[in-house]
Amino acid sequence: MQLIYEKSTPGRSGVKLPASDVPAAAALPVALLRKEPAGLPEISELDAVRHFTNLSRRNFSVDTNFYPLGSCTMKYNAKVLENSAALFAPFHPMTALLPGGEEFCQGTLGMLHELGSLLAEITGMDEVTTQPLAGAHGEMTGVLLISAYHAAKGNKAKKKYVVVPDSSHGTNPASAAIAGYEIITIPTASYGDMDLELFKKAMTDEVAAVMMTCPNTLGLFNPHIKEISDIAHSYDALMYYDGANLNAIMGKVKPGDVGFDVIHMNLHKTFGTPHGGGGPGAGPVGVKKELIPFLPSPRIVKSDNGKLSLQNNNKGSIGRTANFFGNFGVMAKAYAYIIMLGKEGLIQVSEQAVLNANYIKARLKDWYDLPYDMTCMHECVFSASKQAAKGVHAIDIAKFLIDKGYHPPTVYFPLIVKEAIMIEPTETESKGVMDAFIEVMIEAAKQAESDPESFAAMPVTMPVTRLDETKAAREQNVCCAD
Amino acid sequence: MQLIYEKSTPGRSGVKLPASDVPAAAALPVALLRKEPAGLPEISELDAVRHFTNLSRRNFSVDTNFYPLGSCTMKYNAKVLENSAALFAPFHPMTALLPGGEEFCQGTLGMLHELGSLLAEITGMDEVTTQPLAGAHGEMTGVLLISAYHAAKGNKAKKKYVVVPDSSHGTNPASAAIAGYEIITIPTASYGDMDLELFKKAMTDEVAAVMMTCPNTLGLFNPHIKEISDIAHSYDALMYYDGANLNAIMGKVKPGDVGFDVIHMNLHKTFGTPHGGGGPGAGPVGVKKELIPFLPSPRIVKSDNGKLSLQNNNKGSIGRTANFFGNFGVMAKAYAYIIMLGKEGLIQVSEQAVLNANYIKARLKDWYDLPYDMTCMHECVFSASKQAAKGVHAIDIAKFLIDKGYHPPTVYFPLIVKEAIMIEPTETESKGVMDAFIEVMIEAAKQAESDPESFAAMPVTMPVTRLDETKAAREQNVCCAD
Amino acid sequence: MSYCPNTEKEQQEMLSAIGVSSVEGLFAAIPAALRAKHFDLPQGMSEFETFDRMKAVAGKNSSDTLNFIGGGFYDHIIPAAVDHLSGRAEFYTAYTPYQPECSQGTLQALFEYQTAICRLTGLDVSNASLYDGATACAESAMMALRVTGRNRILVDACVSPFSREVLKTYLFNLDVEIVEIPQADGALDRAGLARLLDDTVAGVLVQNPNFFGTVEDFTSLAAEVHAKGALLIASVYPVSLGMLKSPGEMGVDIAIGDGQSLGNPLSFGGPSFGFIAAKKKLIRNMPGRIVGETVDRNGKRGFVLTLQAREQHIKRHKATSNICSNQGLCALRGLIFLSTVGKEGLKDMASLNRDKSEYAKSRLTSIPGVKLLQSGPTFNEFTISLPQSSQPVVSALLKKGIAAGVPAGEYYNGLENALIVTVTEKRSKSEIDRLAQAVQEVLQCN
Amino acid sequence: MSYCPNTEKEQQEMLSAIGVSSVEGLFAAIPAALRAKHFDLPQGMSEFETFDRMKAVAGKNSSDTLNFIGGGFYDHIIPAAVDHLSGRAEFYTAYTPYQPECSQGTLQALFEYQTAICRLTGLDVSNASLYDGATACAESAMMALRVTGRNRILVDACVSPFSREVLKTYLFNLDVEIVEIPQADGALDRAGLARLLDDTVAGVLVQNPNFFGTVEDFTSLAAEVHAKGALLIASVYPVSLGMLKSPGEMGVDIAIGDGQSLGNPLSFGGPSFGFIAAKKKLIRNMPGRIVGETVDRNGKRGFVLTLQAREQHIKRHKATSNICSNQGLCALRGLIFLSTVGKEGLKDMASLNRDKSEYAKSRLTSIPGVKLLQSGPTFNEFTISLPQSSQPVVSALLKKGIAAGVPAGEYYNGLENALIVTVTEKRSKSEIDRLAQAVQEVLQCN
Ligand SMILES: Cc1ncc(COP(=O)(O)O)c(C=O)c1O
Ligand SMILES: Cc1ncc(COP(=O)(O)O)c(C=O)c1O
Repeated sequence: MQLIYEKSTPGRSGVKLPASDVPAAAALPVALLRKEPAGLPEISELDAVRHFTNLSRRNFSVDTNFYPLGSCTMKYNAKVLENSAALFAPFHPMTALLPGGEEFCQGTLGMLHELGSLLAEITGMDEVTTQPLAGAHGEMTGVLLISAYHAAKGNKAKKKYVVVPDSSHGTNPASAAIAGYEIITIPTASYGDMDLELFKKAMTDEVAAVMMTCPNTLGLFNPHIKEISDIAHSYDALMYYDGANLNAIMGKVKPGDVGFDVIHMNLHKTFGTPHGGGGPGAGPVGVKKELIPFLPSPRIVKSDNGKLSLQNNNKGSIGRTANFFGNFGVMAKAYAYIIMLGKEGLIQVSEQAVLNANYIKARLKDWYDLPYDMTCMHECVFSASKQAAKGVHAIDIAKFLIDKGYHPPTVYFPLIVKEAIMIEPTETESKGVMDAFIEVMIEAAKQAESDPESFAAMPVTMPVTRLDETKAAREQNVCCAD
Repeated sequence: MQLIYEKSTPGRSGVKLPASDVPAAAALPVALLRKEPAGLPEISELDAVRHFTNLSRRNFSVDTNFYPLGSCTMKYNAKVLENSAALFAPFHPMTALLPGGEEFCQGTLGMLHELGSLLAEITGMDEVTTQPLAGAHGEMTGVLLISAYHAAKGNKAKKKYVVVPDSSHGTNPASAAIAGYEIITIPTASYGDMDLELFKKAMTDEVAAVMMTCPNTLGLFNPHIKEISDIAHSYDALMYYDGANLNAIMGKVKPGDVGFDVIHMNLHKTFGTPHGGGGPGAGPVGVKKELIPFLPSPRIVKSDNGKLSLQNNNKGSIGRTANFFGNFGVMAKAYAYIIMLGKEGLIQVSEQAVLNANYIKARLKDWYDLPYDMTCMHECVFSASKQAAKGVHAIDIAKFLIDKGYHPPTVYFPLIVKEAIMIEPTETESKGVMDAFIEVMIEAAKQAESDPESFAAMPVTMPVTRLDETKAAREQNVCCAD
Repeated sequence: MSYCPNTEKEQQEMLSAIGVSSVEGLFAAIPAALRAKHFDLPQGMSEFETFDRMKAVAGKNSSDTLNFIGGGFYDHIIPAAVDHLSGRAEFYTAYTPYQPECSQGTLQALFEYQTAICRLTGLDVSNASLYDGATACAESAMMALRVTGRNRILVDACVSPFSREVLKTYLFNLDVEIVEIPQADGALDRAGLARLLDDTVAGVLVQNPNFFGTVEDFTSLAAEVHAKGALLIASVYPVSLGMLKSPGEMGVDIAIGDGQSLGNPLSFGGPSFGFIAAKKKLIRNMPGRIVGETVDRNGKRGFVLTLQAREQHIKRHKATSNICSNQGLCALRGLIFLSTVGKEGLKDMASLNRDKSEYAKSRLTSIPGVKLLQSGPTFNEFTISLPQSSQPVVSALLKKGIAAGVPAGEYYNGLENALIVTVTEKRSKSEIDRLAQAVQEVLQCN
Repeated sequence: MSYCPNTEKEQQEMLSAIGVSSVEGLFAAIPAALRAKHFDLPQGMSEFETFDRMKAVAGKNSSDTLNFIGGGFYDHIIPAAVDHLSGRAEFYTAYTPYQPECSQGTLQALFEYQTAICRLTGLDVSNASLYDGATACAESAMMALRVTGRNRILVDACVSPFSREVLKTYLFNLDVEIVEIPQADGALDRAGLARLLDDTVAGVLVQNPNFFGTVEDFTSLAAEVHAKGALLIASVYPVSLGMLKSPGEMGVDIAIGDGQSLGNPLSFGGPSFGFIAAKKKLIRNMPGRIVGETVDRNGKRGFVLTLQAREQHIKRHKATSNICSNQGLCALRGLIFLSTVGKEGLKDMASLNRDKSEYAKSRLTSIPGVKLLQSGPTFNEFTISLPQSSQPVVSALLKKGIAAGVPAGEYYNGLENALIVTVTEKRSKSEIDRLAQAVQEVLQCN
């Protein structure tokens, strides 16, 4: 397909603007003006509509394909959530920051406050800030909170390290690094969890925090989690919970109850908001009491008479982490999701997510290597090592699936599993859909035996075949020349 | 793709209903109840979303493909029109019919009234009813009005015939037949218009109406149109204008000025409302003064103080032609379209529609036979007779185009042109799009010379190849067995 | 804004390819004397101003009226997915699927729609939609005339007055006699009908639930009608078919109705869609488009428009109907509605409607002087008799923001005190209580 | 409603395939002592009730305030096509395009987005979006630190206070000194900056138009900054780039900003997107995802995520940023906005903004006692000085339904009387007149 710039014709125009009803202003000095208008598309509205409609048709998506992308929780995004968020389109965030402005924003401030309370109850935390804009942003916010906590105790200089298991998501160490910490990585033991002995050895007074997700990225719930957090606390290290995998445990166990002090949630995973082809998400952060003083400002507080207001002058606050109040539109969807599903609905979400993952695991384990063969939570991680021995790698199986109309699972993550194939069906998929997927996975395994060479050419049903990534990285052609 | 019924699983359910807040009623007598619930789909909301999203992807459409389907005016449907119509979703039509109810519907009644005035000005008519639901419905309404006119003059028995040219759309005679008339068909002369001499011979006092479209379905404007209407009027036959081709002449000539007494408009053609895969459209009917007393009831009238009200007791009215006030949502879009484009915009529409059609005609006439080679209006009609001689028929060229990503022009209509290929680009297509289409049409012509056999297998890029229409008609499998 | 994309330069290039010097030259065939003398339309505006204007128009209707009115259009829930899916551009910006290979989306959806209508009505064949419920009445009557070759239609006066009016309009010039059977306490006068039923009758048209909301069983009627060689036509309210005996089960020959209640917004009366279903043997007399299943050259299932020889574009004045554009997108909405609400869902929805309506019935009929008109059962609509004319009551309640019902007296002589009240699943108990309260107050004041 | 589709029967079948007897059995790894003791959430409800609740929430905000506030988010027109196209399910329900063959839609769109950002800013490379304008400031500063290996950042106090706050939050634990240059009459104090600029400085951060609305030319500044081996970072307002000299033309090294004004609704502050563009040589230090052009095995053009070795999922704590999910869909909206408004359109839109703003400026500064704060030119935002504290004036006007501007005193000591007023193309002359009238009235009353 042509680029939209290649469809331009000089002088063609799209949307018409309102005519001016005021006098034209005197021109600005030339030094302040650009020489040429920016080389934006010159196309009609129909050209734009056709271009983007046809572009969209070149994507797989949840609404068109089963999308069992591990760690991403690609559940169905209910359409009523989209409609709900649209209700808030006209509200300017600055209104709330004007003197007397909160009065005019009681709906939006109230929703954020209530969402915080709901998330706190779900995770067992004492207060939630809705400011962070995605999971990684929440992580950074969370680690900064931990750092502020240590600083307030006079331990800023002493606390130098953040401990993460080697199965952790890359954002965990990356976020901790921005927050100024060095990283200690703990290997995973044969039982699929962070090696407890090595962890114990690594712990010292210099550790500021331990960042974990539980279930971890292998989909396993760590039964020693309380012991780990007790150990951490004994060194005055705080426990950070990466909430990306919260979809597995709602109503079953609360991070706050097992010793976690800080948590971020990926509303775009657990709470049914769409992923948008990469974003936006939202990454609210929940904390235990001790950390409340450090939360980002402004904080939304509710007075006894139910009025919401903004508190800007939190003394110990780590400050602002984003422009305004976070990705409000995303939170509106998550809020609608939570009140719609309610208590029983959310428990069912986790139960069915876990049931679905275990079903796929059970059905495929005769065909694919299962490095950690225990009951999984919401996702299961296979290895294509058997197939790789024949020359068919995880990526080849992924391309096979594309040709069959399935979005591939996550491959090559977590990094600790060779040839990883990480499958997360989510609770919104039915047995029928999974059975069809399982058949195709089995077909792939058989074909890897019988005809391993055939994989190299795949996929053949897409607008492009496999792409030359090296060329892309070498040429760095990231912008179309004007 | 599976049928949605084939995706059902007993017990699966989709959207949840609100819980009841009232006591359960006593059951109805068994004789009034159905034995089994209707065999509707039992699927999840996600199943439904995926099913219909994927189904939609099996269509060509204006938003994805150039769609030069002659006589259908497949112009771009501006997105703001969709948003505009949605504003009126909550209004119950019965409200306006309650005693005192008009007061609560001044917006919707006012819009219908103003739309009527705008359409009257565009077409040169004195009043417009917005009740008819599509073009053919407008035709029937229009002919009934004509019949009421004759009846009021005591000529009901005498007036037996409606005259139509053989190039007319099938709905014209079909609508006249419902209105109780017999049809006289006039052949087209070599100059592309209704044969004037034969027309004169056919005219008698028994003719109730002459139904024409101008430009006609060959895309030609009849320069004798005034003469024709004068002749018709001399027999007290009224002139009916099929407004399907109005897109060619806005601001240039008004049907009312050239002697037409009744007109229907296809809002879904000229006024930018989408075709919906077959409907809904809207077919308002405009009339000259003499016919106003017969208009369908209720009529929307505006008093001197600007208040709108409904007039139900029109003595001579032909009565109600549809449930309420017509396809209101479609009219909201057409109204928005007209006020958005305005006077200059609508003139430009017709000019550019005609320019585009003539451009395609000029560029293709060396390749395809042009049975009536004169300046066309908004569409041009070729014949694939040259190609047919090689065994490549209009339908084969259509399938060739499908494989190239173009929706085919209308083929085999008008019936008077053998192997007709009727191309209507509309004004919203750019030269670039048309040039690409022209190249592909030329390629088809060349390939018809060089490799006529190759066409039989086309199309090959679609979910299905050519379908067995005979089998469909024979088996009459129009409903999936339960 | 004209949405005309070509630049001045392109227009020049096109003109020279054509060989004329100006666009005006292309209009030379229109004699000067016939040219438009004025074209008094307003100046155009941007889409933003347009949308503001449309909001202003909508703002002139009152939007917070509490609805207890039906009369053919019903305020039902519409799952959010209906808008999203029918809003797929490939559905709504396509034309009638005349080229089947590139229209399988629309064609399969319409086949599924036809199936849903057949299953709901308990009949064998359905078309791909008609304009609305009222015109469907007319089409079904014309079908009966064609099938039987007779020329009398009997119509129960309990059929919607709008449908009956449209029927009369359609048949006015056709040599047909339409005979109305006056209503009896809001139900079909069976004895009255029996007196008129003979072998000159082409069809008998009834409605269930009828305009007063009364639910009837037409099984025995069907037998009587068939005994005279006539067809029984029933107009039905599709949501009620979640619960009520289907036309097919009653022996009805042709079922019709308005599909608005299936996922189409009220939208001041349209667009909605008409549906028509019939026994298999009537298929060649059906009006409008029909989608049929077939196979492609590789034996793969596919769908096409079929039996087109019935239609105007082939048969011209001999066609079964003049209909061309139908209400396809609304029918698609109906299908999506039925698919998302689902088999059990429609049943539950029907129960919810009846429960709410029965609650309202008990609340309203406990107001002194208010009685129920019909003796038979009802679905979600019922008719009460007030101690005074219902018209001023309705208009007084409207001013209080409640559309309390449809005054039957507007459509039936002798029923000036009657009020037809509709209660859908969208009305809450407290809203119903508010209605009862308000009716009582207004009655006390008058 | 849980949107969990499996029936009881299917669940049983799945459990037996797994070999456990109950779903609870799957949670056996969670020790009993750790189980949730309460889960006090409300009962669920249907989507219809949910939507009603959401409408009630939105209804508690006042929706008819006339907006003259900006401060980083701007009330611009959004072509209807933006919602329709970004609302295509294939765009919004997809994940990050890690599998390029089945994600060419998103990938090509992001490549086109990157191109639009490069062309707008006059720079060579862009990423595929950051969270917002404020976090983009922080990312750009971290980029300067990495590139130069130095540890001081100079920041003009005229940069949005929110951006400066976020910058401080991000850099708090990194061994970095952030030095603010106090504003001078709403513009950069160039002498003040020159005094601080030396070869310990990694980057200088400015904004154009700045928080007061002042428009500046940073061309000479860029030369000065480069002379010290530092990078010049400019935060820009994309709509203004329809008119104003681009960062590239000024010699800026990194341009950043918030993309809300490009087709994203105000939505109480988000989601919007941050953009970042830079000179080509800085590409390996860019944060976030980048889409690059390449070819497939048949030599056909295609797009992939590229230079992933910069990113956290490969480099972990050594990554250029921790960002993973970005704001892709908002960036897509930005691209669609720029494509439908187009080259000339953005220019015209910029003019319209300035014309309206200049009109408002002249109206407001003709009120006795009201003066303009800045001496330099402005775009669509300007700062006036009132004869009294602006805070009570703003709150009095809010009660009259007008958000008249942002009181600068909330963010700058000594500017208690200053009011920053924003006027976009959406404000009509009569609305501006209403503002001027209302300001005059309030000033007279106080
Ligand atoms: C386990 C885990 N942690 C953290 C993240 C980061 O979340 P986000 O992409 O919202 O920044 C992800 C996202 O993929 C994840 O899977
Ligand atoms: C020339 C002409 N007349 C009449 C009609 C009938 O209009 P409708 O489909 O709206 O009933 C059409 C539609 O195709 C047409 O092209």
